[in-house]
Amino acid sequence: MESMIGHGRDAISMIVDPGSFAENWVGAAQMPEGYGPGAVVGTASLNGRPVTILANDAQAVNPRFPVVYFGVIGMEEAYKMASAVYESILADRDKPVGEKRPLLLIVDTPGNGPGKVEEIFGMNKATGAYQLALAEARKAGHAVIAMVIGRAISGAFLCHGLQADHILALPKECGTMIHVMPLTSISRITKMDIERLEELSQESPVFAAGVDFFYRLGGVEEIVPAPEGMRDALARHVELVEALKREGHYEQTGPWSRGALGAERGGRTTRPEVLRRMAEEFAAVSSSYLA
Amino acid sequence: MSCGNGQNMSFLEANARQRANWLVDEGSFTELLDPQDRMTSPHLPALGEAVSFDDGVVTGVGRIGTRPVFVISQEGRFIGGAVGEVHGAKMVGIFRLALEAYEAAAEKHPDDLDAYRPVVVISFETGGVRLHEANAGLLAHAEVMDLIQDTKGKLPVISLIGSKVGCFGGMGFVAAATDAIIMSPQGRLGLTGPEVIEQEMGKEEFDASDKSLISRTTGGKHKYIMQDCNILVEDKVADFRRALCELLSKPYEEICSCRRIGSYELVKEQMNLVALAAELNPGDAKDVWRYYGNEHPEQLPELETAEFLSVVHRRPKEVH
Amino acid sequence: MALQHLEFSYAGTPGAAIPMEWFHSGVVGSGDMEVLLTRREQQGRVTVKVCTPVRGFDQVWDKVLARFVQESGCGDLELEINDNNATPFIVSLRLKQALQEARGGEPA
Amino acid sequence: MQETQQRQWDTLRQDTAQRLAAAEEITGPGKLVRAKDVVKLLEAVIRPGDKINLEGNNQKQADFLAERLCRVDPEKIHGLHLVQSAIALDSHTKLFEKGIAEKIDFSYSGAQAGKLAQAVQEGKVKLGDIHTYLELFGRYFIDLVPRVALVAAYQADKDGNLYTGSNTEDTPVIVEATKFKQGIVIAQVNEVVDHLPRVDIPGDWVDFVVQSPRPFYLEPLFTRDPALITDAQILRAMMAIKGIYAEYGVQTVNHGIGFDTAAIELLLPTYGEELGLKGKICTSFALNPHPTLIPAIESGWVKNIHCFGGELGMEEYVKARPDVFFVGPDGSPRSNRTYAQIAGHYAVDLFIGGTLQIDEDGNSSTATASRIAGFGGAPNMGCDPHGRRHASEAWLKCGAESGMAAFTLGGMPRGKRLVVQLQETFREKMAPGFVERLDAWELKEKAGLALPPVMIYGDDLTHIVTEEGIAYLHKCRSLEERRAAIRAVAGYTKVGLKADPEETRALRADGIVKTPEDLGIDPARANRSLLAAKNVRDLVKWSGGLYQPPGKFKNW
Repeated sequence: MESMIGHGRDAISMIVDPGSFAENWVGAAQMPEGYGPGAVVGTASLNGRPVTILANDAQAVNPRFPVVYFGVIGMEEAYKMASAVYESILADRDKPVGEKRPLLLIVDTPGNGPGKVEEIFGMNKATGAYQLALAEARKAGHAVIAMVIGRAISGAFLCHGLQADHILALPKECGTMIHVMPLTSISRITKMDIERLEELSQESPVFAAGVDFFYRLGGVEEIVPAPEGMRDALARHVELVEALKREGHYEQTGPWSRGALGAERGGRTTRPEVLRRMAEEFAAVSSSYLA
Repeated sequence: MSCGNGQNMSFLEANARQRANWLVDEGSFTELLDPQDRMTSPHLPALGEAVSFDDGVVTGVGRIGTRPVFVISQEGRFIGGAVGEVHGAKMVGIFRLALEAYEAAAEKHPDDLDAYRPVVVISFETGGVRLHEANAGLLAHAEVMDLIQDTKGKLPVISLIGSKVGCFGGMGFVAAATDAIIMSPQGRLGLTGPEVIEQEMGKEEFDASDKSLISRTTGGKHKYIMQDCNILVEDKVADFRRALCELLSKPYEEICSCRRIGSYELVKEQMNLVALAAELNPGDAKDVWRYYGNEHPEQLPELETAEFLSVVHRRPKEVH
Repeated sequence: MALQHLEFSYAGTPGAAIPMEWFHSGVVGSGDMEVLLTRREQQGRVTVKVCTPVRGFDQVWDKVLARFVQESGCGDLELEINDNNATPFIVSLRLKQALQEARGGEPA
Repeated sequence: MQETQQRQWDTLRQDTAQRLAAAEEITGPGKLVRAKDVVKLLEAVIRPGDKINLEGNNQKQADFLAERLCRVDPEKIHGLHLVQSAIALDSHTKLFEKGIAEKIDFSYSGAQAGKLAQAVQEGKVKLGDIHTYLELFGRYFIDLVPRVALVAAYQADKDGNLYTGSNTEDTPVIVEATKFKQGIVIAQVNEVVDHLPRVDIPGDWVDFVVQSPRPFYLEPLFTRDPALITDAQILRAMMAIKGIYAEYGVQTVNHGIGFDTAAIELLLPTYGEELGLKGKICTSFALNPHPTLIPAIESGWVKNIHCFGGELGMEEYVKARPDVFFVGPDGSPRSNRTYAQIAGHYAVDLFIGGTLQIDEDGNSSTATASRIAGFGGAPNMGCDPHGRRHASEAWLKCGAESGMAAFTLGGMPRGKRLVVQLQETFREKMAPGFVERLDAWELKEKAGLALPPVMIYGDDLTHIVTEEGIAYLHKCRSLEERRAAIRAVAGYTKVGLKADPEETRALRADGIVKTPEDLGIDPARANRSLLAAKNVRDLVKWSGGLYQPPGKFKNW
């Protein structure tokens, strides 16, 4: 199966209604040309409905920030994406839940800008700002769906993907990569041989690299078998999420829902126990704190 | 379960449990999921890594005055304070309890909410995701960010950064997303760790063994100049506590004005800063300090905290 | 490769129980350990559970713990240790400090 | 008679003249050489098989010249025999990989220890001998005379006079040995100036000077961050101060570079003061300018320090304390490794330092099976100098206590140097500090050495300090008793587990073994609050801002 890595723009065309993508336009605002070139934002329609597109362009190089290329999300990119999210919220602020435009995240990014200037000015703020914007949109009633088409690596996936209501991914046969660190690096650092780690990852998906393990952890809602299926899958999940939100079931969407999904699929099984016991222990002493 | 009160102790040298106990009113701290719960990581044993009864984070509730203070205190000595499944779930648990406590307080004290409004205090000491249970750590980070958004308009979340490991990786943006940040000059805050920057840019551009460079790039004084740290204090438990208490004595809205991100307005302010970054293209943080009116930037690291605070010129804030 | 669990048991001193039900001390840093002390009515016996990544030092643990139990005069106690490559010196030191604190003395 | 008349007595000089003539075609008249001409210069003045000295030790390095020597054509220059203090840089091992050099006689290897061991095993390097600094310097004048020396200095003038300042170190001995045996001396300098602060090496001993594109490399080897000192190190330091320094009234000292001895330095103004020892111990040192010594100097403990080398960041501080340090008429510090080694060998009463492994007989080594680390200067201090004839209180007391002297000297009184090892029974990852057989034996086999590389021999060692106690080995009356004393402080190592509690009790009764309890030391007091400085910034404060730590240690 053909890899979609580096083809963020092609993915947009495969997903939205033909010819409907207006790059840089979101609501009433237009993003400046050439700003944050590694991030592609704009408005398109999906089955006739306006959607906001947030994607990575791995072909672009940011001339102002030399560590930002090959899909890296730099400061400009992250703030550009955050702006597109806020513009989407603004544009639909008076619309009821279910009619607010969905946000589609097309994910193919290897990381956040790992440079000196980035640290001096605070890359942590940029990625944080985008995540807060997405969370705000989600809680305002927008359906936010991520589609992993290539690389979704560590902090960059947190930035662009893990704040979505639902996360979909192409299968590993498409070259899709979801991980914090490849198993070879884990092997080097933990000094365990790779065979043993592979064996262990079958028992527990918590450290292994790959789409399937994230699926088992509830980190990926659904694996879309082939790129041709992306459009329909996204449309279907927009509907699912909107239905949940219309009924007020926000806890069945977003990062929180992935906890329950993971427990169900045998992923993070200790997490619910931790939460239960903490609540229980607090209940026993709460009267002395909640005056 | 630490005896005594170490207000005079160095915050940098205090362990997570001491910090948790000493930041709140004396004797008011109750640890939730304490060592006796023996809630160790289920994943580390198979990898031959040592486990800890608290999984590297002390969580609990205390009081400052009449307000319940929900505390998360990370322990850098245990696997660098990195976030795994249990550690992450404990952070999430604290936020959930604080949000519930807010609902209770809002119902009980609608007219005097600020006096009873819960607060979440995070004493960071972490490099972010724990490699040995990386996927679980990653998902927990996303949950914490989601919960921070839930606190907006309800209760303040305050970051304290002054421990050895600093606050890096995913926790770097978690800290950025909180309402206010208190640091000591010894505190370190960033996203990408120095070694990775060196690997990416080369030793000539960024020498990860140059601690002074790391301090200038990620340290408390730099973050204070940039307005990325709101309050800079001496490396003393008492000083962190005093700053925290003073901050909490202010109306909630005023605390929220410390934020650097979290609204479109603030994002626009940050975009102006990024434009400046592109324009200045600084080789060193000192270039930025000079830009903001510090005539002798090379002297700033040498100054004691009080003197630094009296002479330093900070980035002017645009959004108030 | 996986973590090791060791268990030991010593005669201990009857009637030398710590005043509180349990006490915790230490941080599992590299080269360090934590210990959870729990009061247990067991005819003075001191039982110890050690969880450690280090192999091949069972005899050393036994000697260090036996000496601690004998010299400290503790009893009716369960010790649970999470170890991360602590040297025998550090183990002895941390156990002494923990017991001293648990008995209500000043922290060492 | 006929033969003698025909014999030429200045072949070396003539050979040198030929080489210099060849060089002049490249460099033109005068001693100054452009950096870009250095490779050609080296090709002109060096011949295959020459003995070459590339200056460098555990501190300064003639790194630019070393790197240029790697670029000569191996067709023209090969089979060199390196005779030099250190093999410490990548460029040093590269000379062997390229076939430019084939043999090495040296003293210290540091970061290249692993690569060197590998190269020896692969047959790429012919290993001559591994020396202590002093014996190697001695051989420069006997059978390892350098033909060409490549040295480093801060400044030169156009006449070739050199200013080596606080990092004079090995330069005088190298230049003297080379130049006075008709050799050629080339210096890399950080800058060429009209007037030097002072002349450390006279210009007519120097043939060429090149301004290096970057300052010579300087390793801050003697800087220890007090923030990293542990409670266990503090305990051993307390034991050493009370059980050895105070016990013998040790005034003159050389010590190692580890955290244990840094802890001793930082305990003098606190714990030492408390014991009333100021003026009674530690007044004079053969020692590098250790930043952790600043609080003791500032509190008036120290009268005199002579330095082997300089320490990065300590220049201004040393300069401002000429009563304590050796400072030139120009006001800037000087060091001299040869003289400091002589001082350390003959003029100090105590050597104290750490090691990797000690065997059951008290022999110690820092060698591991896969690293040829060399000796540096430590064995010159870590031994009993048999040529010493002057007396001091500590030296006499230690000699008088000697349990074996009766077997070797009859009734003749003699003093003894205190040679002390500070040893953790287990290091990180449970590596034992006491072993039945030193790894040095395995290295001997692997690297084909004549002897296992022992840093300090058991018969020189007088004391071992571990967390368990101090063994006063010199008091022992037999080898078997020495072994028992070593076992008694070896803790839970395999060696220590052989200790017989009865025997240990007897040794304690005889004062041959003392536990912290015997010494009146409460281990619970051993914590960081006793340190006079807790971090590098505190050291800067103690120095009144004169100490300027390098970025590697300056975390603000």
